Amino acid sequence: MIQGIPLEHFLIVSTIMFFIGVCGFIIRRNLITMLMAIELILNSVNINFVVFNRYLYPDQLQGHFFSLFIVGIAAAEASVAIALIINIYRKLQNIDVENVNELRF
Amino acid sequence: MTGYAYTILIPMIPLVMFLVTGLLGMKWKPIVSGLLGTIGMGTSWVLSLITAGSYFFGGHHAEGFQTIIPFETTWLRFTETLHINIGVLLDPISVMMLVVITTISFMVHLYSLGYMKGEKGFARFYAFLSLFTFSMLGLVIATNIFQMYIFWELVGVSSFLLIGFYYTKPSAVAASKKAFIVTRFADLGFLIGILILSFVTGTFDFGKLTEPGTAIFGSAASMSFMGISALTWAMTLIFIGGAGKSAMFPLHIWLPDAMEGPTPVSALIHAATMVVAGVFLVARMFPVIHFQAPDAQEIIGYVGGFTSLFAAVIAITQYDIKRVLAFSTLSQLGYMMLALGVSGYGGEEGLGYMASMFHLFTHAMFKALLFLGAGSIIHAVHSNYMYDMGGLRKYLPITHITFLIACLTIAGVPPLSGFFSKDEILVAALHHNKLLFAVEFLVAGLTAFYMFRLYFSVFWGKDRHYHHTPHESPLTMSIPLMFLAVASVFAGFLPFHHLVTSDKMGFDTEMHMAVAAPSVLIGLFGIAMAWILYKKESAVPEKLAQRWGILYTATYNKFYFDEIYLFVTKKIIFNYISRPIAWFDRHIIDGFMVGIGLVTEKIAYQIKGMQSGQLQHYAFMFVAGTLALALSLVYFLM
Amino acid sequence: MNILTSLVVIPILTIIAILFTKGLKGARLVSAIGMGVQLLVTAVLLFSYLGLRKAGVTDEMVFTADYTWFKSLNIHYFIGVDGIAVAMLCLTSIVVFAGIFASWEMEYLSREFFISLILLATGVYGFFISLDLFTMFLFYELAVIPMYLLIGVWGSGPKESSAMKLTLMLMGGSALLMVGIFGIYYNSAPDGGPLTFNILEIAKIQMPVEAQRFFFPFTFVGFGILGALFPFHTWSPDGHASAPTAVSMLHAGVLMKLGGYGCFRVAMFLMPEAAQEMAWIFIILTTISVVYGAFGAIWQTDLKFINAYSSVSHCGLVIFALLMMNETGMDGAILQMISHGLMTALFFALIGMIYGRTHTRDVTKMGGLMKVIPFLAVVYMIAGFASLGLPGLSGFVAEMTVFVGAFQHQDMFHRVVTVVVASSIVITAVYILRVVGMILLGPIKDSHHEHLEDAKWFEKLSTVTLVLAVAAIGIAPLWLSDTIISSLKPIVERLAMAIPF
Amino acid sequence: MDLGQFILMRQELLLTLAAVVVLIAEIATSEKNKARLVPFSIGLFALVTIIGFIPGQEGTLFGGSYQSSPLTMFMKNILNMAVLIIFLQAEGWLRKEENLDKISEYFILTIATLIGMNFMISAGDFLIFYIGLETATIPIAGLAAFDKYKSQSAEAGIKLILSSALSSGILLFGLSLLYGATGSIYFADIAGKVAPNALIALGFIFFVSGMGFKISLVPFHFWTADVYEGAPIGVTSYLSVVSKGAAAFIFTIILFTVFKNIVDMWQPLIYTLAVFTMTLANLFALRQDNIKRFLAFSSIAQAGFILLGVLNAGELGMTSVVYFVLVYVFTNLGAFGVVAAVHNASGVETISGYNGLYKTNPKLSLLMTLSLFSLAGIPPVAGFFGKFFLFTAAAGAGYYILVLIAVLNATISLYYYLRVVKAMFIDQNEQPIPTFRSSNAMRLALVMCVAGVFIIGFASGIFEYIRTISQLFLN
Repeated sequence: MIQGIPLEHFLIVSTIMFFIGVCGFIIRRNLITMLMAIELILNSVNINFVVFNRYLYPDQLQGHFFSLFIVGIAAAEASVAIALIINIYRKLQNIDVENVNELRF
Repeated sequence: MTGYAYTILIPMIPLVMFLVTGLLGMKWKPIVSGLLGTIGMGTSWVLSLITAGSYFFGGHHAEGFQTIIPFETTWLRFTETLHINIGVLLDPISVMMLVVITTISFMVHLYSLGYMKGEKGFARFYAFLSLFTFSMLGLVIATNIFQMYIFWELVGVSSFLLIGFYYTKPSAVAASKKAFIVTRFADLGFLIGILILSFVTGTFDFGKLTEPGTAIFGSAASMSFMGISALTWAMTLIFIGGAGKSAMFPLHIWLPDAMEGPTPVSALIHAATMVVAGVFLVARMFPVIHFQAPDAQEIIGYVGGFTSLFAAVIAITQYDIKRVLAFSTLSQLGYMMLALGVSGYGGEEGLGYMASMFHLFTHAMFKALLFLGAGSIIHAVHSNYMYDMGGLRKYLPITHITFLIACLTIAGVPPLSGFFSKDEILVAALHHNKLLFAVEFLVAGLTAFYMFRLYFSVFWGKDRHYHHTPHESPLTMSIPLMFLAVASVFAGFLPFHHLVTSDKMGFDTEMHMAVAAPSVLIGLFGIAMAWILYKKESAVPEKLAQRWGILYTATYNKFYFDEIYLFVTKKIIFNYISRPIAWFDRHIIDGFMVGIGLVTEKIAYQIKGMQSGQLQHYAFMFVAGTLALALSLVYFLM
Repeated sequence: MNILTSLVVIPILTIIAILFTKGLKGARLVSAIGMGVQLLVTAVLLFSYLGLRKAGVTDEMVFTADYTWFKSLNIHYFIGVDGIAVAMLCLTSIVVFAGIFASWEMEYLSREFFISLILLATGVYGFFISLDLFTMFLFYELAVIPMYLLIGVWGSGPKESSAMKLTLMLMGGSALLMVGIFGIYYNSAPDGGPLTFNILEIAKIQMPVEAQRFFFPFTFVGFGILGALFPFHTWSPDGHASAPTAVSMLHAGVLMKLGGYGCFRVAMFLMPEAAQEMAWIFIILTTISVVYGAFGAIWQTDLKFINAYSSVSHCGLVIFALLMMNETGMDGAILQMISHGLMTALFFALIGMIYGRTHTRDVTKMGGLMKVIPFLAVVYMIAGFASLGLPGLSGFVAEMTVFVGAFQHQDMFHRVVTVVVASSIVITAVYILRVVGMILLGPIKDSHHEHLEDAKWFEKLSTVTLVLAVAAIGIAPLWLSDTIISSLKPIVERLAMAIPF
Repeated sequence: MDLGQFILMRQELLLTLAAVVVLIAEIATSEKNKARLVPFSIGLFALVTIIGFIPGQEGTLFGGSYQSSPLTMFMKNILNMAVLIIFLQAEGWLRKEENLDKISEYFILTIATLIGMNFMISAGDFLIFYIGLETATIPIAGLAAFDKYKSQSAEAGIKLILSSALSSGILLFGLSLLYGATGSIYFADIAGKVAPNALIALGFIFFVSGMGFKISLVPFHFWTADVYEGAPIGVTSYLSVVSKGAAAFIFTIILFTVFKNIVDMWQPLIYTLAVFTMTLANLFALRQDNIKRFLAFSSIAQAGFILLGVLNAGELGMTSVVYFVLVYVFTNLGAFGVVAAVHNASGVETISGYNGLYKTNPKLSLLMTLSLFSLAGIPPVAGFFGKFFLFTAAAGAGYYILVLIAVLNATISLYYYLRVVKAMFIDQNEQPIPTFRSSNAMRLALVMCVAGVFIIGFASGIFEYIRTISQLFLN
């Protein structure tokens, strides 16, 4: 059981994940990697929900359900995103985000 | 006093004439407008003679003349107490002015039938004449100071129109502009004076203002601005207005140029009637000035005195006969002002007042005569300049005789009218102010001299070669000459001291030989000088001119006053005020407004880089924004 | 239908009718008829108003009609007029009527032109009749906007930029105005009760003084910008210079009056304490604009610029007189609005007509026009005399009332500035005579000008209408001035009751 | 619970049904008749829209997860009308050769997002809200990339999906914090528990930035312009009107209901966002030449104005926001309609390309002018009333200076709107866009817009109705 681990640790982990995700999204040039960064963010959110639910409000399931839905929707999002990335690849023959700047100013 | 109701017609007829000839004149043959105007003018002349007769000689006036207001209506209401009325006020001076104006105006109408014959814009000329006469009449019969101001402005405009009658001549246009603007400037003083006066007294009404021992000035004494009492301000400013119209120094500059207008106009407006409006105004306000603002009266006296001397000196050196006459007009007006300046109030004291009005009357006659005479001379030789004239006496007999009479009159040779009126003025001056008396005494001599200089060099001397032999003017022109000559001869015998006096009570005067004799003598001396210098062609005047050198040229150029004014207006006002303001407005203020727009646009281009098209920049902004908000909010919370 | 409402409906109907016309002939005919009817209706309004007053009706506003519009915000379509509004409406009708004829030969996109012109007029009418701040503001903006197209499409010279400048500056003005209006609205019921936009209601209560202090400048300047208040006047020279004739006429003649009208009907009437307190600032500003405008006009060479600057000067006089806050002064202000409206419209009409013949507005290039186009020249002179305050024309009446009224003020400062302001009549004379002397008198400068044809019938109609109005006021001002004064009473009393702190 | 209660969510159900029907029809129709799908789907949707107006009773479902009230229904109807107009405008574009095989996708995806938005509006807890949000977002990415052979369209798609994913991630993080702080995802419960403490503040900020992305507030707006420009017009108008409107609705609802206890905390926040949004957007709009991009920035500025209404956390605020969005729908769709019509006819998408349009297509130019004036808030068109009431709301909350800033911004915006007017009326052009006659559907759509733009303003009844229903909703 996880009794030994205090809430804060989970939160720290999730926060770190969140910011790793954010930084990844901002820094990594590869579209796929950016997508993965977003997954990191979503997962940090999941951790939050689950942990809060488990630790603070053990007598209900809202957090758990929420995280499930997040997972599901994340999948949908990822699929669409990847489809579009492929589309981009068809145009540019690469998936470097820096080349996706035809529309600007 | 409905007995005088018809007097309203006196100004109305010219007004109607103006509208009729003005609107329909172009459609008719010119002469029709001319005759119409003349007949109309004649009617109101007769009317005013009747008025004068019944006013002055109808019934005895032991208790003095009454002020009669046969007609009055409210024109514009400012407050309960302050309202502009339009009405007719009859008292000695206004009736006297009625006679003067209508007489001269009628004569001029008649004269112009011949003089202006064949001019294009003949109808326009008569329309303007009628307009002027209407305004002038309205001015003198004003029941309150604001009505006077209204017609004062109208007079200014009609004079503007008449001076600029030959509107294709740039000099005429310039002269008319100058006349209007200078007088307008003076009128500003008049207006402010009225404002102060009405503020102090709460009324425009002459009746209330000039009523002896009135109480409306009770509060006024306390009020003062910059250490000078409000009423002194008011009266001085109003006098400035008068000085503008009457061309007192230093506002005299417009009058000589005004001679650009047709000669009859000069006779009517710039000799006989309009220019005396200023004198009339002062006379009208006399009780107020005398009792409430003695300082102002002092000023009036000295300004008058100086102007008369100043103008007389200049007149000596001029060659344009109309300008000589113009300057002599100035100097005579100076006389009248001075007389008012030195006058007292009531009975003998009011001699100056009476004399001034008397001189106004006689001067109107003989100065008009002079101008009309000059007109007929110019008509004959087609030039304004003495050196184009000479020996005209045999060509223009009537003109010659009448002109001579006029010259003698103005020179103050008894028993011609000029002698009496001028004599009274000198007496009044002597009693009150020796200095001014001396000045006037000198001027009397100068006047005689320059008038006869003019007379001799025009009618005597040897012929110039004229384009065609000069011929006597038609009857329409010579009749007025003769009439006015008669008038100037006999006007002196009118018992003015019984008719037109400061307190409307008659009093008796007697010859002051002590004054009369010397003045006559110096007049004769002046004539003699002129005889010696100008009777025959001689180089003496030239020599004299060289002898005096700089002084002569200065005088010849009217002491450079026009140049000074030109400098002030053209250089200062135009270049150093208007131009900078125009520039400031376009570049600073407007520039600022436009600048706002430009800056905005500039910024818009500066920040376009933010929308770089790089997804990750956007994301960075996004996160940065979020964190910034979060931090600030958390900070505010703590 | 309420006669006032018809004043707004008729123009709209006219616009709709124009939509069905083809080309210039139909459009101008319809507009002429429509505005002619409008003129008649205004005349009827005027006489029935005078009749009511004679019959002893003493209500502050008559012909009132009140329809609730947005109930929850207490916005009403509330209309009514007093003598001042009636006078302004007459002015509007006359100028619009003259304007239609002045643009009788507007070939380019004529239908659109007349539609925009009448739309503008609609806004003005609506503004003058409404007593509800919301409606008032709505019509105010409605009147301002068509200016852009009118100047931009049919203008001349740097039309786009001047149109843009004009529109943006006026809209900036209405921005301030909007804030002011909200301020008034939310302080319209200091002691509970429903908030209201109704001017008469608000006039009954006293807004909290702090609120007044804050919102008065917004409102006053907001209106002042349209009234060409220094230093916010710079839209006017460019705007006028680029605008087509009829638009300059309407704009200088009527639209700028909205500013002055709003200044006292809204700003000063509803916030008297603040008005009393802050008057001196604006008195100084207006004193500047009177003298400054006049001097500025002296140097200009473009006829329209000269007139624009003289408008700045004259409109400055309007606001100046308003700020004197005594009966005579404000009466003078209204008179000045009307007189300036008429004569400046006349000026612009003439300038347009002269320009149409000589194809230049540069005074240095013209001369001796009196010989070739006597009618226009004479009318121009009349306009000039009216503008420099010749008795017998409207200008004199207005200016004298202003000066006398202003000088009756008990405070020395006010009297001194009055003297300064009065000095403008000389400067006015200078630039008017300069122009007259340059373009009308003297020899003909340009040989092309020797065979110009004089005014056509519609031009005569247009100008004579205005001249008659100018002369009528100038010769018999009493009834007008009395009407205005009687309507001014409540405003003046309210201002007098407000004690300056 | 008996199934009868499901009538409460009939609008969502109908939409779902419509989507399914379109799908089936797609399968049913043969290749050569694809074009028939367009009128069919539009008719179908029109039906749905009309049915939506049938008044329904209010109530909640699923233990408060779904709530329905006249206000929410009215909001949905607004969106339905907007979508209907968009469909009509897109008709001409869909009939083009390259789109024939994607007709049903367009309708299905659009309707799907609409369903998502309806759920957002009716959401009673953050879960439904989140699901709705994603349902409303993801398909749009597909729509944005609709012209899959245009690189711009593809770029728009990828930019939209990625940044929306990021934003929803951040939003979710906020939600998780809120959950942690309050222990519930139900609006009702959270509303009771929110207090101004750091955790909630943090969660709230993340939530705001997530919503700010949808409404495109500065600095969360950068995707907007690019996506609007890249996406096909039929989608751009959808983005700028429907999804923005829906987001504004839900944002207002949540702020007013869930976070009403910490009004003092979020008002300064919104204030700042409003100022930045209006000003920056205007500055960017100033220099645009591509009309779609131009309209994108203008719509961002409009979002800034909406915030003024939000600031007044009361029924007046709610009313003014809803009313403004209603006005905005017709106004903006009018503008987009013209853009679409011109684009379909001539392919022109730049402002300079519009030079002299009035000469050749006066009606369209007038309509455009009308819409632009309405956007700028010039009487007598509805935009004036919309803005005026927004400002009234803000002034009511005492934000006079903000109102001044806003109106000055409106003046700036007037400048660039007038630029377009200038192009159409004043600027000369040697070869202007030739005269053309747009399809009947388009004309119908435009007529609806004009009618809306004129009627909504003067018919005060609409405003009063919104006022009453938002009163009902808020207490």
